[in-house]
Amino acid sequence: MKLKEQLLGMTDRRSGPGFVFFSGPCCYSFFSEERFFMFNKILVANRGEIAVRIIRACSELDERTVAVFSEVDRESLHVKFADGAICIGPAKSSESYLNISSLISAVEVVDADAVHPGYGFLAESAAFAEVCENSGIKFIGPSSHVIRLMGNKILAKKEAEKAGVPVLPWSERPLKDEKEAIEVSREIGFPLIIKAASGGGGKGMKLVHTQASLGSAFHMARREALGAFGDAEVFIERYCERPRHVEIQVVADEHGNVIHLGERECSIQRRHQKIIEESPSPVVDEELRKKMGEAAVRLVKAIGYTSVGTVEFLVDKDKNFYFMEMNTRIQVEHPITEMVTGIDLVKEQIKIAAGRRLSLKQSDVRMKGHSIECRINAEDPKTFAPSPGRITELYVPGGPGVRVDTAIYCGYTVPAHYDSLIAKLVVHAETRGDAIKRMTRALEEFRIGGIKTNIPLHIEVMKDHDFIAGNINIDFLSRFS
Amino acid sequence: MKLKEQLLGMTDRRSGPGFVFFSGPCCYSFFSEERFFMFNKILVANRGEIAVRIIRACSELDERTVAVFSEVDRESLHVKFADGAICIGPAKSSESYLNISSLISAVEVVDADAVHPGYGFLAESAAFAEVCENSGIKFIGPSSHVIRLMGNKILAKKEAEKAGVPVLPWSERPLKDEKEAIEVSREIGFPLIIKAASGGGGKGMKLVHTQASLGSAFHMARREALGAFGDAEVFIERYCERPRHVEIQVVADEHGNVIHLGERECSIQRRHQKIIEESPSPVVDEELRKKMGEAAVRLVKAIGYTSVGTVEFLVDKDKNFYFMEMNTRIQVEHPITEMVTGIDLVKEQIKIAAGRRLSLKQSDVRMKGHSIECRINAEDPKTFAPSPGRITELYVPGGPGVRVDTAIYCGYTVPAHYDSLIAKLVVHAETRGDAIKRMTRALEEFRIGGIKTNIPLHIEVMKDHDFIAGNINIDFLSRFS
Amino acid sequence: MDLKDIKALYRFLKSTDIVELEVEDSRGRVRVKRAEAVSEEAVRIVTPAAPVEEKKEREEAKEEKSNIKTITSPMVGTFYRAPSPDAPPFVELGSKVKSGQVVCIIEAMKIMNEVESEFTGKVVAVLVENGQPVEYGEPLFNVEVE
Amino acid sequence: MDLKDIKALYRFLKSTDIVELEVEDSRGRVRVKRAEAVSEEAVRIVTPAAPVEEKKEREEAKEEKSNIKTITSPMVGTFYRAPSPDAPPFVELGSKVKSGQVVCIIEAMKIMNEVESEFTGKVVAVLVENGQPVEYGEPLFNVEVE
Repeated sequence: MKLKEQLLGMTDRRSGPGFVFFSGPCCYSFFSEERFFMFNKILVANRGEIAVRIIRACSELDERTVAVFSEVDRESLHVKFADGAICIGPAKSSESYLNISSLISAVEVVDADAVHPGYGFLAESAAFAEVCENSGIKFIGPSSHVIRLMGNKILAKKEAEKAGVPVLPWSERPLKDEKEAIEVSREIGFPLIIKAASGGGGKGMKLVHTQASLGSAFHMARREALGAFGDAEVFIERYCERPRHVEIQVVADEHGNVIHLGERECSIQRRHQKIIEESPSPVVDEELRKKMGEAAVRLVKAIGYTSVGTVEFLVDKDKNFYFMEMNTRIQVEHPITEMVTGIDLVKEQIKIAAGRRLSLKQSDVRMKGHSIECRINAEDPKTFAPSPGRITELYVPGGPGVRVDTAIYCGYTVPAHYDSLIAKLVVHAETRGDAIKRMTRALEEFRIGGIKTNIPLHIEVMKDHDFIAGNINIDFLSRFS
Repeated sequence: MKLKEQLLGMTDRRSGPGFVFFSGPCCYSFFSEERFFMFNKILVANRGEIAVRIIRACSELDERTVAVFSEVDRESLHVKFADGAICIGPAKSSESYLNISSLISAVEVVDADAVHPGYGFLAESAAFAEVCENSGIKFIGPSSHVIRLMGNKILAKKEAEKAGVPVLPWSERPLKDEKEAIEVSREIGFPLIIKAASGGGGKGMKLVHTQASLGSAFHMARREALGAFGDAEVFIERYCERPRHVEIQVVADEHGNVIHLGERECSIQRRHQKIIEESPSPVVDEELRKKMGEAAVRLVKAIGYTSVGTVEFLVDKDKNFYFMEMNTRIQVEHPITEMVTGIDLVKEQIKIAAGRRLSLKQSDVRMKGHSIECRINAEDPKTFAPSPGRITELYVPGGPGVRVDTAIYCGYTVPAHYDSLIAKLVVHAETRGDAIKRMTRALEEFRIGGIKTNIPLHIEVMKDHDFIAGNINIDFLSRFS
Repeated sequence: MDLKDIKALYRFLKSTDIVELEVEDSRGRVRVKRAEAVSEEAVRIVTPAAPVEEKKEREEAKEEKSNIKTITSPMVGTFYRAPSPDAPPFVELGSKVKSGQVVCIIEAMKIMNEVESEFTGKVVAVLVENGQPVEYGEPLFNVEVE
Repeated sequence: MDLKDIKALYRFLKSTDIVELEVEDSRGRVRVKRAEAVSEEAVRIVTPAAPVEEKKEREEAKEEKSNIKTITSPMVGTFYRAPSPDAPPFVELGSKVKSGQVVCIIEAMKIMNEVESEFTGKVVAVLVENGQPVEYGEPLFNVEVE
């Protein structure tokens, strides 16, 4: 795979897994007369299923793509599907997918003018977004300023409060010392949570039940925060017992138009990692959806956010909702929103980055039916140990209402170096009950040989009485281990 | 594969292609308390993708299925996916899938109480439906009476006229002799078409341009009709030049409720075989849709039709529409209607057969977005010669808005004995333009190694200016050969 | 695998000229390297596990060579060994049958279809219970041909 | 596979002149080496798949045996053979290079990164044109080591 050949013969790169593609010239040449290029080339700064997802969106928009890959990803599907590809480093992410200078250099040598960061890796790196901004490269996402603002949980909470979005009672500032922590704890009460200002996604949290343990927990939290995020700032927040995790998808263009696309229920988690998501949520009614949606839109407008994004909330048993954090990128679970709204979020994101106006008003958004996503991980379903290796057999389910987003193919080797997510199985049906049945059917059809996956766990959940009844919260999965 | 083992161990039959299924007991046991069985077991009297489609619908409805297979279909996907399976004869369809006594006998020995005929084979056999009715087996489709009525094109046209559905000027009776044919031709004018009363789907037609050739054409048509359908009755109809083929999907329950689900544009045909279908049609506007839909519903109500069905029309360049025939079964192209309406037609069909009422009113039906289906055939894209054989490589496209209905898997051998349709690639997107782009992208991802397919032809069509502009009629494909 | 196993394996290897051995499981990888030996016999490489089809072929081959023939069901239906519930079976284990002789009945759609033997010989196996459903092509009897 | 199996396998191998056997499953990889000729040629049956890695290994093996070493690009960037447009190239075809000597520049993000040879020897091939983009790991020069 010579870079020069790729750069010359862009249209010939669309070759399939394992064998050469047989069709004639690609669509670009045909549509060239009428094509309006939003970008010259988009560099997809990611791997796996999200890289494939982005390349598919670009292909449908007639935008040309360049994939990046580490040495172990040479045979990956995103490399095969993109119009061009460039090796950016060795397997270790810090030297390839997380290497900002390597990526920027790749953008320059392939003559790209935009970067799509996907999720994970550099998607929420304000530094990366900033380098892009300073290099005249369009970062397909919000501004570095907003990423940085929402990346700090203390600043984010303050913005939410300013925008009139409910938050859980909290210290309202970073805590300097143990004494301050004890003072604050008197107002907030126990149990409480100590969180890292630079944490997020459940990382860097300490649950404290009594004042006796507050001191040591405070010091430990600071030490861990410094180690993990290079920032010792922590704050205190009231603990919300067995909450649901519900998030609102927002879409904002660069002309001040902001809409929300309803909620996603993400309470089925293992160690703060979402495993199963659905939309709509079984607890959110039209009124609550309106309130949460409007709150999310207020925050987005207040901070001047553009691109697609997600405002995460905790919902307690009395249907009170509290701002938790904002994810300034496309989410893993975006397909379920696409299924119920019929809107292609990745295409929207690219169009917004090109300066286009939203084509929809809030009143045009209609949620139809019910969608569920199961994250298929390469892991032992009992021990949750990662299970990389070669895929020797593959049957991907199909038929009505089934969507599979994956980068695997028969013969592909799942590398040990990256996230264990290998496929997203998404279904859509008229009702939640129908969607659960459809998911069960699709999971039972799915065959991945050569590695272990968590498909059996998903089947168990789909047959669980509480899940079927919608009785779920973030502790739901604990009884499955 | 011992029948007895299958019948005993129904829940263990859900094994995958190539390797053993790893999950625990199937959903039946779990749901048994709350499950309402519509039928004891449904025998799926078909093969290929439609058998898989029906089994998937049954599985999602918690209905148990028994597959039937000929000796060459032992390793077919429908056999692997059904709860049970039974060999009904040798490869030759007349001795297996078309063998009524073998099928009825299979129903009896497996203790099924309903039969789903799919499409093709015995789906429109009034005789088969009648035997089922007389044996106390529920035929999942309309009554044998209605099948017989619509199977005769002369009676069907008369019913349409009675119901106030427009028809092309025609002889209004079977023609006894050449003299009568000449008389009728004076009223109707040339060019005209001679059609067989028992024909259908484009079979048994003669186009006549001048009176000079009418006599010989008349005799030839009678001779051919007798040979092909065992019935020499023919009639004359005005020829409609370069029409579009547009059909209306209807759904009718056993309680007199009838709705239509809009139209399907099926003008892209090769030798009267549909290749590409889409919904909505690029020429049908809201007004025409309403008129055609109401006409179809009138006919359905007039003849007392129940189950899902399709009323086919020719639409001329001035948007006049004329009844052509009615298909009294589920159609190959039903998925595009499912994509735009969100309604699962096969589930509806089964529920109707179980006596359930339609849950939707006409005003609840909303068409959203645009859907296209490409029929993937195992054939040489240039010569159209069938290309059976072993599938050595397979990559099935996925991602947003892509649905694949197929019975193939990697390692499967496409037998030479049956129809060459091996997969239906269906896309759904917000607009027709988006759907064409999405179909192109999906076709370019699709890889089927070991046999030839018509995928390259489909890619050509998707890039054709006239297709993109919606300028299509039933002669469209002729310039692609 | 513990020390005992390893010792046993070593004792065995010592008695051979194997200089390298690699085993991996399950169902994967065997590697053997011997010191150079001289033998003129042909090398036969059997590739593993060509599943169903090959087995079937082999079975058929075996059948052809042996004098055991199988009577199969010509249709889907219910298998009956006797013309009526109280009548004796058409054939018993060990019975002699002639080509054309009725050996059982398959009931299909309330019609009793007599099945005739294509072979002359001795019934050596009855493969289906009386009253059981059978599918097309299902083996019913084995007959040892003279 | 237990000792019994290994013994059975060995009995078979003993009856042959196979000196090396490698089996892997399922449906993949069989490798047999017979004593036969004194020439070291092996019977190599290459079952499909795993092309890239194997090829790479073989290439590496070849490289190791030969004295031709390759200098590869340590980063993505633009390849320059000289420190400035009018300066002479760092190395020419046939130049002697020493380990640690600068052989080219890769420009990445406007920064000129000097690439040093890891080998001492003679440049026998220049693999990229001046001013061309290169990816990580792309071969730049072949060096014949003494």
